[in-house]
Amino acid sequence: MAATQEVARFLSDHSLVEATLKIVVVFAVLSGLVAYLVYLERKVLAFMQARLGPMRVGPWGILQPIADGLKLLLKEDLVPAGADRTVFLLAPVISVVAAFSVFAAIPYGPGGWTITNPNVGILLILGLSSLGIYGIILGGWSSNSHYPLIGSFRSAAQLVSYEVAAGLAIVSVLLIANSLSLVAIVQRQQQMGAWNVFLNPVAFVIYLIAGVAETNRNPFDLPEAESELTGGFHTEYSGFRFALYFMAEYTNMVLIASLAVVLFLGGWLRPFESVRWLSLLKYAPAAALVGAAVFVLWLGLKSRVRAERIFFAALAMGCVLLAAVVAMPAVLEAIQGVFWFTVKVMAILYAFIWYRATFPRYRFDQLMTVGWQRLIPLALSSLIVTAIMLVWTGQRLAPLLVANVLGGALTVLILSARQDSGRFRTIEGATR
Amino acid sequence: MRERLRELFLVDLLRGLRLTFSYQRPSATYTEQYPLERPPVAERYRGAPRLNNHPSTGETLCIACNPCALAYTENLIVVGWERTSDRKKMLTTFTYDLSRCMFCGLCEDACPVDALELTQDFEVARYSREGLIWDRSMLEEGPEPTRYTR
Amino acid sequence: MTDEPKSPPNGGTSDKPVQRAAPAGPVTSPQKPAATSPPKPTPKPIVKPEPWASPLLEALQERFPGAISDALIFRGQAFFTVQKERLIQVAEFLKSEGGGSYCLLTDETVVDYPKREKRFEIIYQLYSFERNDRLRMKVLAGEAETVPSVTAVWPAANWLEREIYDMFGVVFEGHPELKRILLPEDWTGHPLRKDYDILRQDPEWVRANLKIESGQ
Amino acid sequence: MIPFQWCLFLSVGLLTVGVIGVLTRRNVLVILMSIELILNAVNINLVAFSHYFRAVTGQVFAIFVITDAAAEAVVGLALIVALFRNKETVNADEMDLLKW
Amino acid sequence: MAFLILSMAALVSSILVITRRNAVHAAIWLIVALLSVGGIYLILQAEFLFAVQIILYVGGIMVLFLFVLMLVNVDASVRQAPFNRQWPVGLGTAVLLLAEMAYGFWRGGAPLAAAAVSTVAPAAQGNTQAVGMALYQNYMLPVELASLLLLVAMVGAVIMAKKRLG
Amino acid sequence: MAEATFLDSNELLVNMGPQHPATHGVLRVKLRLDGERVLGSECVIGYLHRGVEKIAENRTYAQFAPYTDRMDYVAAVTNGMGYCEAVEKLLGVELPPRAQWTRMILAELQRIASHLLWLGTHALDLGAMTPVFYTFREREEILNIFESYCGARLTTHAFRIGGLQYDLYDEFETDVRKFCDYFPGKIDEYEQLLTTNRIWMERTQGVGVLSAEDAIALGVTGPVLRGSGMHWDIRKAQPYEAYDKVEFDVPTGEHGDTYDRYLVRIQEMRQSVRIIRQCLERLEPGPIFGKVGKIIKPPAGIEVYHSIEGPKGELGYFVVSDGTVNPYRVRIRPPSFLNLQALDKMVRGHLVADVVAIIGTIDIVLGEVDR
Repeated sequence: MAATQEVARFLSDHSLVEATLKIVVVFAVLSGLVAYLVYLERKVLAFMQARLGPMRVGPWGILQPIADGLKLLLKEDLVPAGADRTVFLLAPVISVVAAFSVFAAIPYGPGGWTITNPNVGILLILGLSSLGIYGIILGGWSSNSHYPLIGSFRSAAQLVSYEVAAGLAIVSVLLIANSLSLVAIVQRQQQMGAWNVFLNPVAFVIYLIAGVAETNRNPFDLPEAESELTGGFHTEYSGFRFALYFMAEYTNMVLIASLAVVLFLGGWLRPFESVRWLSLLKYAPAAALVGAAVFVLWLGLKSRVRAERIFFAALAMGCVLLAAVVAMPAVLEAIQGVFWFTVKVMAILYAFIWYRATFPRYRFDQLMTVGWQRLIPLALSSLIVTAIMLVWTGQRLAPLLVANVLGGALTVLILSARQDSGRFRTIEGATR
Repeated sequence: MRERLRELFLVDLLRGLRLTFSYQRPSATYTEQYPLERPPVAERYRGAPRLNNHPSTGETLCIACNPCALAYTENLIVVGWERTSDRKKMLTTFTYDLSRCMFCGLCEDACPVDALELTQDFEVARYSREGLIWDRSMLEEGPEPTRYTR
Repeated sequence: MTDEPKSPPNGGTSDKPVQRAAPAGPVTSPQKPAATSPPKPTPKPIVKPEPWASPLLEALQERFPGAISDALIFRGQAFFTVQKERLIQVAEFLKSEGGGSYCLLTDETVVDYPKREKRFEIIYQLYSFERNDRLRMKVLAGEAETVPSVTAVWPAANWLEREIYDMFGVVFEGHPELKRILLPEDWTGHPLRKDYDILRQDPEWVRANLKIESGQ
Repeated sequence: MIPFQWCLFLSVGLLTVGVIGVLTRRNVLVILMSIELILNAVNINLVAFSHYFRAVTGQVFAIFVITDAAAEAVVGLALIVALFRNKETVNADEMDLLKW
Repeated sequence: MAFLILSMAALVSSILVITRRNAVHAAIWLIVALLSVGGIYLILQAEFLFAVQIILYVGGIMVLFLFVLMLVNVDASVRQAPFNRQWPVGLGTAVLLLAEMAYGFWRGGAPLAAAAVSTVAPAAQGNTQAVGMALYQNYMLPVELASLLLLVAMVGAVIMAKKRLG
Repeated sequence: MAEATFLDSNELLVNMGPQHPATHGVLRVKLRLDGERVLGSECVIGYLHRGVEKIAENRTYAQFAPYTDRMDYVAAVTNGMGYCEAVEKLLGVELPPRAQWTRMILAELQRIASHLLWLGTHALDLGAMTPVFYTFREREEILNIFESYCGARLTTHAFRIGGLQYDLYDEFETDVRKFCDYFPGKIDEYEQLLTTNRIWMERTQGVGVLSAEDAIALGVTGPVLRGSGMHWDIRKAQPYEAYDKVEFDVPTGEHGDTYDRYLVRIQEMRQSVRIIRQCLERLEPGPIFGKVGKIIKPPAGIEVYHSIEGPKGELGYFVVSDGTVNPYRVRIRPPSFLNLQALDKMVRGHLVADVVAIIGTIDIVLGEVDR
């Protein structure tokens, strides 16, 4: 029978095993990264706010994500009365699946460092990630409660609106790269000798802002604005399902960061690849590990608890050993791409956390105004400018950069021309 | 124009970002790891009450005169005494209901002999309401300070 | 609080039972000044309210003959009593420019004298930005009498009059929505009246709504 | 390989289901959804022909159909919103007035 | 094999679409059906169409559907009869249609299948590129018309859904 | 909230509070909405009502003082000061200068502390989560000074009728001076985060506009009134303590919106620092207690109204004596109570999200509203 033969062929296929392995690895790494992203966020936020953050679970609280996860797993899984039970239980799963499945198409490094490389990669990613909306809408709707419903509406409206701006920003990159495949986009940046962020900084800024909005993070975190809506669409969720939403949210953050890196920041490319005297940047992975070792050692020396000192010393030791391994030329060559990719992703994630620590929150109508009346016209103008310059001068760095910056500035000025300029007020004490 | 340019290049937002970034230096951290490091309390702090004994003789300083009980009408201090043979008052019991205390210090002010004192101890939480009613021995010995371990 | 824990039996409850000091008269308020302070009871002779004389008062008396009485001044604070029937006119006059534009109603409250014939003394604290001056206006009202509401003159009186209604049971005529403000709608009694016992705070309500026995 | 007819069978099946939905349901929204089903049946046909006859035209037409579906859905939903605001119902058989 | 699974999924979920009482559930099943159809596109080597299907249909149109579904009060319609009074007529018509189709297959199916070129590897240039070329070279005018159609639809939708002032 | 929220043109009743993260305590606001737009509001208060005025009638004059701390519990020093001054006025007592300067220093510190708490929570309501940590850090310094001075941080019971309970502790002047030196720099930091931030401006400008006429009619006082453009501060208009001997400016807004009220309070903190510096200059050793007897027993039948400029507005005490040791009646004129009355006027026509901003900008403390 043809079907059984097909199945047999499918299974014996070498690439299938490889892909499965990769999927498992990516999933594991991603889950860990997401868990520790929460820890990182809490720590960075705390430091920016003159606090220490989690300190109680493990030395410097590094076991906090595990404790959180355990707590959420052990909590009662509540389904509110009157909820649409099936949909309620299904919604977080949709969110999480949509968030994780997208990572199949992301190139983490050159060659085999990707699960699959479809030639419509970017479209696939956009499509799959837009499925996450269903998790949000259905979760909010099925809770049978007002605040989640409003939260989910806001969330979905926000996602849809900002996807337009992000999509337009991406299109200008596609124009430059001449391909929909993510690998090809990175390779094109390598050929050009310049990352896309230098070709079209305006699009990068737009993408970043829209990305922040799409992940529902401050200053666009209205769906979860606790001072207005308590918890947004996941108000009624608890325990494991809440954890799923949480994971989906942070996975989406990682996704937006990864996409930004691939599209604008040269993916796995090492910075200054073409500059010869900076080629010692090649040793950055080892150096980073040594640096981590020093930092950990310093933490250990500061600690007053004996067990902590031992732990940190061991950790430092491990880092040094790992650095030694990494410093071997073959290994160094192999992990080069992945290392730089990770570094860039972490930098963007850090920026996301940084925004959260700094900015107030927009109001919903203002959020929509920013999306539709600022970002989309700006993205359109950037797209048009890029297209014109590509036809006119070809793919050359300087004209593209200049034209884009000038075009962007002009657009912003035109857009903000209607605003009253008397926004900056000051009050001096008046004696009368 | 200057304003426009500042707005264009997001100067306002960048200034805020710079500020929060600069606060990441370890020296800016303000947290006290409370159970691990006990915060210093001011000398005049009004915390858990104590009934002072004479440092050398160990006899109570309280003369059972009662103004502390009258100073505050929340009725939280009950002084019991009996007359000795020479018609002097002798303190027998002294209860202090911490659950009603608002640590205003009026009773301390009223004490003419420095017997009743609000100490610097601030850990007065108990697991039961009854635990907040302190008798004389508790007031004289003071509460057992909580020890924290990791 | 009625049956407080007594001291143990051997505690000499003989001559001074422990008790709240509330109305107990000359119980010392144990003020212990840190610095030296003379122990004499009255530091200096306290002046009594004196008759108040001012152009404003004359104008008032001229416009509303017989409506103003007991115009006094104490510690630089002038006050007078207005006939209840003329209250709104007087209020409007005081708010107008000719009357000194007392446009800020700082406070409105009641003092309850249950032994008097008209037990409620409603007090309006006025302030004029232009003259930088405060004025106290009083209106007397008996137990079952209503008082005209000044919300039309000073909108600020809205909540203040609701609070008075809540606490004293004085009914204001012409108030847009006179209902309880601080206490629950189904509370009985008006707690700030002098004859409202602080120990009997509607135990029925407490039992019904808080599901506990009244702690008082 | 997949026989050509299978695609056509699937297409017919979806079409029939869609037609049944349009003809029998009361809820206007479900009717709209059934129309989407019909359009998808058409698309499957187009793509199948494009695939088996190695002409890209079928896909191009499918894209036009999707465009049309988007326009139709937007207008249809706007109509439903407007109707609902006035009549408080989404049932097709209650929308029997020529004016509202 | 994959085709069979996907087409069964598409058929079953489409039947569920028209039988569910709750319109939101119907929409969810429609999403499943659309995804299955998208998978069939992938099998038929129309990657671009697959992406368009997911982005536009699943990510766009269906979100809009769900939005409207949740806006209008569905509680009432859940309790009412899902089918209208002339459902036997509708069903009969559909069956008739099916029969007609079957007849068509019976008569014309074989020659059609014979005419179909057996599948070969897709053209060297990507599917996306091919579609794009066709769209912007041969079908320029229809593309413009389609964009006009979208614009008109958008304006119309905004006007219709807008709250009346006053 | 009905399901058809977004389509209905009908009115919709939404309940905010009493358990809501943005109502600053137990305030309940019933909102009448059209979609997300507020048509009207009604405040339901009294969840924290403790009958302070009734308690006062059952306490002696001195015993009531600690209760005043519990009204506006973020500005206990100012509350106590107002009460003590009212009774002192009743008795006709003059304070020695040292007591006056000390009271002014502590009261201004308390004003800063109160404004800091307001700033932090207000920013938090609008989604800026960092300022609250910075402001609490500075507030902590002030509370440390309070603690060193009188032994308590929040409900201080710092003053006694007729003067001060404690003389200043030894390092008081250095502590306060240190605070005055570094605090203005911290205000600059808050301003960097908020004042020029475009999101902050968009959220606050034009929101909750209250004209001066409306403000006066509704009895609004304090920074809210000044934000509406009224140049009125009791410290200037009818000086108490020794406010007539210090120089300071009264900041006033122009537009009467949330942003102006924010600017007014920021400026007030700077002015408070200025006052504190002057007070420190004048602080000289001397007695700290006026001529008050051990038993406070004013003659019968006199009454006095005394008001001070609290951090939230005019804080007035109306004390009536009947010749016993207990006051016959103590009426407290809470600024928050009357300011809250203006909420309805301010929220009309705005969005639900603005209600949060407006409640924050009035700076209410429910302990004071309900007493």
